[in-house]
Amino acid sequence: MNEGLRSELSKQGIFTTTLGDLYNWGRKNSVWPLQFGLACCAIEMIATTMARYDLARFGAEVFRPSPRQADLMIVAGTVTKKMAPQVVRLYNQMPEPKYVIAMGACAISGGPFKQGYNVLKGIDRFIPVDVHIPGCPPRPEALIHAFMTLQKKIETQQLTGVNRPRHLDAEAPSEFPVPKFGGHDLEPPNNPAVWHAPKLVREP
Amino acid sequence: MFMETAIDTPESKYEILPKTLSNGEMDGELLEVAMGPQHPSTHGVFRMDVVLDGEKVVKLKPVFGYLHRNHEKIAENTTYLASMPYTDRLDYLCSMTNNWAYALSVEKLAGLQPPERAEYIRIITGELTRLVNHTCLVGFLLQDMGALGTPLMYAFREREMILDLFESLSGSRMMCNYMRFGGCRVDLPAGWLEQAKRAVDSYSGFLDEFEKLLTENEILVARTQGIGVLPPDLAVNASITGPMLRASGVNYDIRKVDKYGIYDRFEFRVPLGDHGDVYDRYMIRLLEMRESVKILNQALRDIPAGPIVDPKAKLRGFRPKVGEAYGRIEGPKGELGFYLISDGTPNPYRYRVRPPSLINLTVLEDMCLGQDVADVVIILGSVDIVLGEVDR
Amino acid sequence: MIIGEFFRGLFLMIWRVATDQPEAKADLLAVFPPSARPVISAVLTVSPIIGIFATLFALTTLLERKGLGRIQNRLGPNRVGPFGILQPVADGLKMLTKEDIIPRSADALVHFLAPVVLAVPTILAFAVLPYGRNLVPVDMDAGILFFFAVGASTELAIFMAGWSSRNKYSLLGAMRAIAQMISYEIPLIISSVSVIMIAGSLSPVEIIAQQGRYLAGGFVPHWFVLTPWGLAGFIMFLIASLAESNRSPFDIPEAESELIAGHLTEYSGFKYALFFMAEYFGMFAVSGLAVTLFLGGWHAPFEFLEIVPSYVWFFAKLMGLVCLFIWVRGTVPRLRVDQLLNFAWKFMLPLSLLNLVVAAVWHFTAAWEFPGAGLGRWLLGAVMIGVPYVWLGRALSGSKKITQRTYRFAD
Amino acid sequence: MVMETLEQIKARIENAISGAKPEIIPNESPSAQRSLLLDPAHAVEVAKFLRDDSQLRLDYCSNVTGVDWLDLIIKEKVKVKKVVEGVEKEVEEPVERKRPGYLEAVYHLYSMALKHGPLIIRLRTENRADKNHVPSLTPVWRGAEFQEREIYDLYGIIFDGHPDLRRILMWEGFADHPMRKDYVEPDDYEYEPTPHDEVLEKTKQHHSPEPKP
Repeated sequence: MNEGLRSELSKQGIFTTTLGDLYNWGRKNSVWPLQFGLACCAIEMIATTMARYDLARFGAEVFRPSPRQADLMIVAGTVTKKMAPQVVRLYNQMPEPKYVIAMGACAISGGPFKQGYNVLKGIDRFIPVDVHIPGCPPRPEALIHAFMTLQKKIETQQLTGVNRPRHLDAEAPSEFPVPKFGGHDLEPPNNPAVWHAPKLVREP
Repeated sequence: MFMETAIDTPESKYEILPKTLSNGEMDGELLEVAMGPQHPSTHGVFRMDVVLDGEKVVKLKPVFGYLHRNHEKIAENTTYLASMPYTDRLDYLCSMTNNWAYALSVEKLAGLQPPERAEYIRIITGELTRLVNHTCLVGFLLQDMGALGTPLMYAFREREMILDLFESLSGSRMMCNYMRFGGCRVDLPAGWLEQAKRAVDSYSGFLDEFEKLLTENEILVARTQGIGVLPPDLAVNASITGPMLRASGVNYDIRKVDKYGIYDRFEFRVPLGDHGDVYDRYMIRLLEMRESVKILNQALRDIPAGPIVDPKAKLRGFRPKVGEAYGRIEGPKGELGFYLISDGTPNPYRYRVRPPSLINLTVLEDMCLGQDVADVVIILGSVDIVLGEVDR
Repeated sequence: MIIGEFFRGLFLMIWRVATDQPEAKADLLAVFPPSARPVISAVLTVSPIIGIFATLFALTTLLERKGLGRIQNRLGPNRVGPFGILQPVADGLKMLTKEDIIPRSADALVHFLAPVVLAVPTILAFAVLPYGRNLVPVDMDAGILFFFAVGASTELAIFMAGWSSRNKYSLLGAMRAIAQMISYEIPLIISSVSVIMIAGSLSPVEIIAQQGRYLAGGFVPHWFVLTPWGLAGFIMFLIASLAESNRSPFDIPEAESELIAGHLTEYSGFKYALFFMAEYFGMFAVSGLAVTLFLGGWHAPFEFLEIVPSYVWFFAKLMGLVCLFIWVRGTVPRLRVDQLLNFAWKFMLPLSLLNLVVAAVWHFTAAWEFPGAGLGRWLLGAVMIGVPYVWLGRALSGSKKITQRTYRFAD
Repeated sequence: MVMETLEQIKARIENAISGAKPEIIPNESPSAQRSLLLDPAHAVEVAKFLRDDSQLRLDYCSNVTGVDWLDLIIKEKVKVKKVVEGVEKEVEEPVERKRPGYLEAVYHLYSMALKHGPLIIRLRTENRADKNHVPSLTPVWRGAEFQEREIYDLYGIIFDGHPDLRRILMWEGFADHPMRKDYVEPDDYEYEPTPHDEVLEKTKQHHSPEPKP
């Protein structure tokens, strides 16, 4: 059914939907986050669920303490090298479909603590991230915006074809290797399947 | 037995320990549980390796470092002023007092004296921070006790009002980066004092409401009284500070002892507990909030006009003389100190944070032994830790 | 022809149900051959029950989230459909399509069976509740006994879940659940025994029939909750049923801040949804029983309101109790395991046994005929249960040295 | 209450504990917080004395920290007698003296009973490599427990007599002591948006410059 026919029908009071749209609608409106905070941003994440900002309006106040029941991991704060394996493991323990929001500068890139010897320079070195929120820490409104961005992303996903989401692609991995503690650094320091160093373009 | 093989978490030490009777025979098994680093009640990324006999705790070892983000190393590689925003992120619930402690230490090191108005602003923002911290702590404590968010929601509602004040003052809700060596960054915006007065005036009403909801709740009383008792001599020897120390009955408040800033001008009392259990720690914080409201009322009444920065202080090329200084304040969580060694360069040679949260955890095992798992959670909650400060 | 008969029967059935008439299914069943009638009859009975309670479950989750939101002065879900009414649908869709994980080291069979074993008895318990005048799925003489018998098997399911997950938190949760549910089963049953004694019947229909009279010109219903033993029994029944359905402040088996999610820690997707549903179904069932035993079942509060269809009253009372549960959940912190068990064995059990004596006294003083006898009976019962309540409460809290404290101040 | 001066305390320590040789470390900065250097052999005894002495009662060990002092080359001019052109003369000559590096543990002591302080005591190791032992003061003040563990973790000072000396912040199996001044970080600067000199050098090792068309 094409878009024109569908809008014509809806004008007549007949709503049509496809199974895929229904699936996306269900996923989009019931994103339960994992109750998981790392650092400063976690407080703003909590503030987002509180009375003034009320993430519950989107049906997302069901913070699940167990990764098995969660859909969304909000990586809120600095991921240290000591914590990174646990973060990856938690991600692996979540059932598909699962999403990741990297909240705050630290989770994106190490942020202000980038120079630290124990700071992972961005969680996207190990797991795929759906939405990045800049800020240190981002305001609750920014988290809500990221949440809505994620909803939009889910809504527009094609369930078949090359652009289908990762969890519907049998080839794509659902679990990612957990890094090990080495003598000086994590081993490996990043997951090359997920992340590669950006190209350095600098004026001479 | 069915628990012998480990779950696929190589890092956690899931193992069965033999439990021996007095005659040396094996009797049952002890259960070792790693609570954390991701656990709803550990207030961040903190791990407790707990050995349980049934539900009773027989051993508890805290494991730190999951948020060790090298604050001290970074600070030693940058200028004095550039560390100021990092101090915000130490104890991320109370950035103002962190700023204050750092500014105080540098002022000691460099011999600066903030002007009167700046001292007043520091006291106002510092006490507001104490209100924020204690309110949130009580909310989190009740959350740990299973009150499903309602007290926390009320606490955060009040927190937002104070955060509005901080935001209009410094431009940021949580990470204020407001104080400077020898004063404060900007002067109060127009109308700020009136807004602050309104917030402070409504706060006693909120505290009454909060106490009505909680303090005499029978379940709260039954869950907290006699739990996690900390005797005063152990508290002193283990360098416990802040409300936790005073709940054990030791009269030591740095605002009174050091009289830093201009605290000697204000009239306030230091509440002391007699039992040193979770209930006392909870009550001491509530009483401290009432005293803070008193201080705030006096400060908001008396604040003079004038400059806000010491004219001697300079932002560029700030190089303190060779030497060292240790400055400390009574932070909401306890003694927050900064130890600085200067070698005459723009960067500190040694920069050290004395974290109250970490040191208050020294006695965690002592308080938890013999208690239930459910008690461990609220004892930890009553210690009041923020992992940013514990691990730095 | 047959189709016409079928629709006529269907229409008559709906009409009779809606207007409280007996033998609602008769015309519809007559369409079918006699050999098929028992099966068709069962389907006709079961499907509305499951449908209605599933809808009620969805609405209650929304009501709970909205209600908790209002208690915590925020809005609650409001983006999906008008007023967020479609939120449970979205949640359900997502749960159904979520990946189902069985941990590598778990006992796969038991892990799979546990939610089924939990869901079946909670639905079975609905069979004996009278939902309205002439609306009882199975009119069993020993209905109450059946209810408690099937209700008891939920403990097994929870233990299966906790044990098979091979997770330490799950195991601790399961242990707690067993201790808690077995302890509270006893006051739950004993507090309903007083009703059975007075009514002299184990049949829910008979118990409701005995509460169908009105006093004082139709303005005071003859509900058991309005007697001293009934009131005490009702309160104890409510407390015990909170514990039975693992609701706050007795949500110890799945204590979020202590045991992650207790026995549910390793469950994901649809199995988790089943657990979730069974928990709510259990709450409905036990509230339904409370309505039946103490609140006069489907009878209206005032005689002139009996014209309103009876099932409306039943579900109104049921939802009232559910709202009470939500209110409690939003207000109080959680108890500790030992306190919970102490409360069950040292406080609830003696009081509920004593309540039996009070009920017996009530029964034997029915023959009193001096002026003010009714009030005298009432006061006698109230004193008999009230004085031990106060005494026991003091004695127990006194032993724990819980005191009012004063604080010193240093200047 | 005002504490005794550092000189008085030093004299009393020397009186009370034979063989203890505390040394006053000056501090020229406006804070004027001078400190007392203790010799490791008597440190625990001195610490007990400081804690239990009725006039000091330093029962509260507030802050314990490590400091890393690198090898230092001190340039100074020394007058030497030299035969210059047959005449013995006194000539100033630049001499480079090498002060070997050491690690230091600094304790800030206060008194909760008498409400005074701080008294700062320091313990030094002999060098930064192998002779890095100092006695632990945790048996005297339990508050030092985690902080000494932290110093062990980050600086590599070994505290003899510490009840539970393990790494606290870094993971078990981590090889380095990252707060030392000569610690080299693992090189994972793949890119850096703000070009610091040092970082630019590092990035050059990873990236060849873009080929010019």
